[in-house]
Amino acid sequence: MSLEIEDVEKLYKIVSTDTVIHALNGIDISLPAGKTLGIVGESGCGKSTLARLVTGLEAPNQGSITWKGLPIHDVNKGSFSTKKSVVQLVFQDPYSSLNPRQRIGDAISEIITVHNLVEKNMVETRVSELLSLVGLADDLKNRYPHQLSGGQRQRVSIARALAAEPSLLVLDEPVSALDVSVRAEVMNLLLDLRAKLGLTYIFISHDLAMIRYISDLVAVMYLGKIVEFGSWEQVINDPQHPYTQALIQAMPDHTVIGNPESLAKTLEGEVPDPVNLPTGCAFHLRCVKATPACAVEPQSLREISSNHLVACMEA
Amino acid sequence: MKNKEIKTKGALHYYLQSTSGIVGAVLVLIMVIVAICSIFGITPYDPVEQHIDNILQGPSAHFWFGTDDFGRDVFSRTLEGMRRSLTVSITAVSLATILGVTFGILAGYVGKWFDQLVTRVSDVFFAFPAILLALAIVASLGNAWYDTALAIGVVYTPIFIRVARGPVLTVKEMDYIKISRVLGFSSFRILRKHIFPNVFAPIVVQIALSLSWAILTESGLSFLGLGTQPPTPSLGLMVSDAQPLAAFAWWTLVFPSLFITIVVVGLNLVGDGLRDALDPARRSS
Amino acid sequence: MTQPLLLSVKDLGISTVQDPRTLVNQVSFDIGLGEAVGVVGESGSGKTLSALSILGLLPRGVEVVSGSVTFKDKNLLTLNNEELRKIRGNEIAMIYQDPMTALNPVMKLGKQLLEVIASHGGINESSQNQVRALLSEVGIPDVNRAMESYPHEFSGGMRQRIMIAMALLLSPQLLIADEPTTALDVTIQQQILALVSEARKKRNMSMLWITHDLGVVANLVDRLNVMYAGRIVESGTVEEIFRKPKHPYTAGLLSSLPTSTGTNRERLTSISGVPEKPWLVGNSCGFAARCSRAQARCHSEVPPTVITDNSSVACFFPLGGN
Amino acid sequence: MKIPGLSRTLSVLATLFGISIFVFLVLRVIPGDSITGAFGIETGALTPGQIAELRVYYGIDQSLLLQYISWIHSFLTGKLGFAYSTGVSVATLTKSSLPVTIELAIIGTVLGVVLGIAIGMFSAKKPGSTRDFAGQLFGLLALAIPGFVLSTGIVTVMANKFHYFPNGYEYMTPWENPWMNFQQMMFPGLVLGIAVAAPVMRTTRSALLETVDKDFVRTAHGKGVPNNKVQYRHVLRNSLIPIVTMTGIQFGYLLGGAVIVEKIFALPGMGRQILDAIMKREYATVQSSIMVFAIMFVLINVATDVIYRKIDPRIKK
Repeated sequence: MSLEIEDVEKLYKIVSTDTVIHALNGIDISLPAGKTLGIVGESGCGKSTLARLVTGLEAPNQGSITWKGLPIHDVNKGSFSTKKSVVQLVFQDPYSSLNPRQRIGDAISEIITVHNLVEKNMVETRVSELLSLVGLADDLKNRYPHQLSGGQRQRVSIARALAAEPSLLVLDEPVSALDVSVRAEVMNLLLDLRAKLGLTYIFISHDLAMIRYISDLVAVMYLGKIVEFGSWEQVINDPQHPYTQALIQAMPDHTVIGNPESLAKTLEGEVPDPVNLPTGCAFHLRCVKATPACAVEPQSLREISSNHLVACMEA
Repeated sequence: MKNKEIKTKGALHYYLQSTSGIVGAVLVLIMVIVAICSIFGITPYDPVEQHIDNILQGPSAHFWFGTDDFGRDVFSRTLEGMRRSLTVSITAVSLATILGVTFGILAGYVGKWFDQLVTRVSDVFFAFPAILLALAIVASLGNAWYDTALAIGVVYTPIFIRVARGPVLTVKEMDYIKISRVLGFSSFRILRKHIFPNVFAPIVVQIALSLSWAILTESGLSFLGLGTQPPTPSLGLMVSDAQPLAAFAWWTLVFPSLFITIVVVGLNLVGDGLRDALDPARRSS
Repeated sequence: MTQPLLLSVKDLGISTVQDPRTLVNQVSFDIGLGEAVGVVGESGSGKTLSALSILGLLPRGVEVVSGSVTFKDKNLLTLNNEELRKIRGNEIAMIYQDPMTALNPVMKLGKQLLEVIASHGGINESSQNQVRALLSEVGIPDVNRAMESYPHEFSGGMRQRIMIAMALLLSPQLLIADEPTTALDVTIQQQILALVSEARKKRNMSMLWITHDLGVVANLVDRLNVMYAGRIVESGTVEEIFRKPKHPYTAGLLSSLPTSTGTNRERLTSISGVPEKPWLVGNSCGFAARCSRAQARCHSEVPPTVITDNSSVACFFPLGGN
Repeated sequence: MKIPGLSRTLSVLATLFGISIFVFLVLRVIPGDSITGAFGIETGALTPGQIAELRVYYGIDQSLLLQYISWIHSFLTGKLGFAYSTGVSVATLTKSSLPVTIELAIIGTVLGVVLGIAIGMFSAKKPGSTRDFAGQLFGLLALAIPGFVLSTGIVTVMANKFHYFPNGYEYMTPWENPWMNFQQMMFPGLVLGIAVAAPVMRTTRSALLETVDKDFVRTAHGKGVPNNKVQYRHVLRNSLIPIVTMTGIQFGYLLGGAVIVEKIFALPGMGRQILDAIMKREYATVQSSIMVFAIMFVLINVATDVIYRKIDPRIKK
């Protein structure tokens, strides 16, 4: 009863320049049902690609993804009749994730009626139930998305995903576009829903503060690979990979104040072009601990303590 | 049902706020009424009736727009001509809209080889000056009104393919379409409920503009003698016939020209008004 | 405030031109010589508009309706275009939020940089070197190649460095930064923050830093203004604001941030509701509807700004008493 | 590995191939052939034997494929096919008529672009003002008054009121009589120029208004660049891309407009050649002339593309 991602690779061919982007290079993850996996990394690390693969929007070039023993690609095709094993998705941008010409109520009821998830005469009740579940007033049903605030829209997106009665929810940067004061509320909502409905989450973010707050397991990604994997305490309180360490240092921290020295740069350079991946360890060009060997030998995850995996020879 | 009501009401509300939109709508409406009058024969005279005693009379109470060199009533002929222009244009644009939008949306949504094929073929069409292509088609088809309509319709289809395909490509990448796929909706449902309503606006605008171009093309063809044949009146033909007369009978040239210009101006203003009214970005401000 | 004043904004009011809607209301703050001041607020709080109005760069349809902006004994709001132009990019420079769109896509970078010098006194033989020196100061690797390149050939982080070089070219006395790191990755953000901090120290430059992220300014600025619904609700030193916030909004904002130690899976303290639109506030405290301390008068009166020493707060019932 | 411009050339050739098939089919498959064209209603009086002979004479007894191949062959060997009624090769016809149309098109485009950009800039300077209204009114009328109306009006006024009508004389090439040629080209060029100016003006106006609100324009103001330099270096420069696109598209319509203008002003150009051929049902001439038009249009598209790359460094690859 878990999500199994095995040796997944994803390539994108760019026709106009005749090049290939290596978006994901051999991802292995095992996530027990009911747990939350946090995936953190900077833009271009492949975290959103992974979200698309896990929800079956795209197929991997290699490897397999299964949820509760079923290949993910079949999960969403035939599963609505059996009402189980459904994977759903919530995106970052609350503005583009709702059809601007569809009322909120219709957006939610559409899933229920198309897949006959409840009796016909119960649809309205179910929509109200879902709205109250995400903390929205019932009269929002008749509004259009542009009449809602960003936080409200994100709640609607969550309600819509829940309408499909999923057991696995992929959250791709769900609070990044929201105002600070609204963010906390949505995060609290996600915590409550997980407890109430027994959901499994994949929570994708560039913000380690949010990741550490909600995750049981954390995967750190860099250029299409997982460079560190473990429980949240292991990864965030005891990071072993130099990249994870740099990410944590770079986190804006409001508890440390008036200390300009804390701004001293920790990581040189920028993420290399995924079209021409560096040889050896992809991170060696920016790594403070890099040795000549790092430029030659590719690194793969190895267990440095119980269930704490790091892809670095120096760790 | 309720859904639709609110939407049209909203768009109409915004449309009525634009001066040019209102002016355009009034102009077009006048021309449409004029055309309808002609359909029911509510013209002062029979458009082809020759008043031998009244050749080349200036505008008067009897002949509002004067008479031509056969003594035919220019006003009645102009109304009849406007009706022909509108009939041909509306038929042509309907044909182009149905064909173009269907292929455009499918090409954009299905993508891959189908998109390649459709864009290639419409590129080929695009490589022709519209009137030239229509000319060639009319030359080989014949010059009944439906031949002209067919020719113009074929020529304008690629425009609608482009207008529909572009927004589909944009909308297709929106998160709510991806979510619809994850939610297990059928392609047909996604196209009908989520893509079509969001590419509707540019198509409506294009219909107004294409109608105006179609009227210009139709009158251009009949001016060249390749559309409506005499003695049946058409606006282009009337201008053509007026060439040798215009120097001493200005009314034979001015009135049909004025009608073409008014309806084309009107349709363009309607197009501008619709563009503003249907653009959610301009509304929210 | 120990430093002499460089910029003083008094009672600034900004509103839309058509069916006037108040966007910024009675905003006042000072920036001392060499001082770094932060403005924190959520979207729609008016922080960016306040900053843009200083140099007269407000977007179409929005205008200043009241107040003054005094920069070294000149009121910038009353200067004519030419007088203001001479100050822009020269004495006061600005960097923007989105580095991907802030540079002209069809103009070589060298030319865009030299344009600053050309607009203020003209180019001579040393201008090229001046540009090269700044590009290498902000960490652009191959300076000569960069001068001949177009913006699209660079990443977001690199473009923001180039924007910073452009801003620093004529050693301005004041740098206005409008969320320049929001669009960047955290490790790149860190690099940019370090770079600006370093450059500022070197030049003893004053700075106005706009942000929605309290974490970013905690170690960057000396003083902080907190904006809410078009007004400054609290201002003070970074130390005061972070340790002893007086306004309930500031306090709520701080406690809603997840901390870097301790909790996981615990509920965050949150502020319920959504920010009020500045033009709908009327005669009330804009935060009243979301405030747990609000009483009747908060809904019917605008709380005056109470100034004590170095700090101010606009609240009838501030935390820690008056 | 890659030959520069190869894929581009191939796609141009593919488009031309498609066009040739299309033109061929439109004129052949659809009823009405050269025989009915030449003999009109008298076709009915011909005996089956005569018809068969005529079919051989016109080359329409062969299969469509063979007809197509023989047309393309004669097109490519430089003769472009023959006009049946006179026996003159289409190439000979085209040699004298193509320069007329090209000259007309160049005058029209240059006039249209200059006029369109000028009025567009004039309008965009103060959106919503009286001058903007005047500019937009010009755009609208130029769009709405058909070329044949404008031409007829000009001819009427010039010939009858001022007794000035250079086009009444025999057509002169610029080499034979440049002054006469100029006078003959002036009005038709103006009519086409106004038709091109309208959409160019509208595009210029909206492109300028859109660019003014871009971030990099604010950056330029923030640098202290003088306003007129911001307008030219930053705003206009970035607005050129849609303007070039619109001009390229307009060129096609301009070639179409040439048909009408050449007829009214009695210019012996391609448009009139096609029109005459259509009237006489000279399919080979119509086909080949339209092919020549299509090739011109495709070449203009290639030119537009090249200019694009010059203006916008982002599409280098």
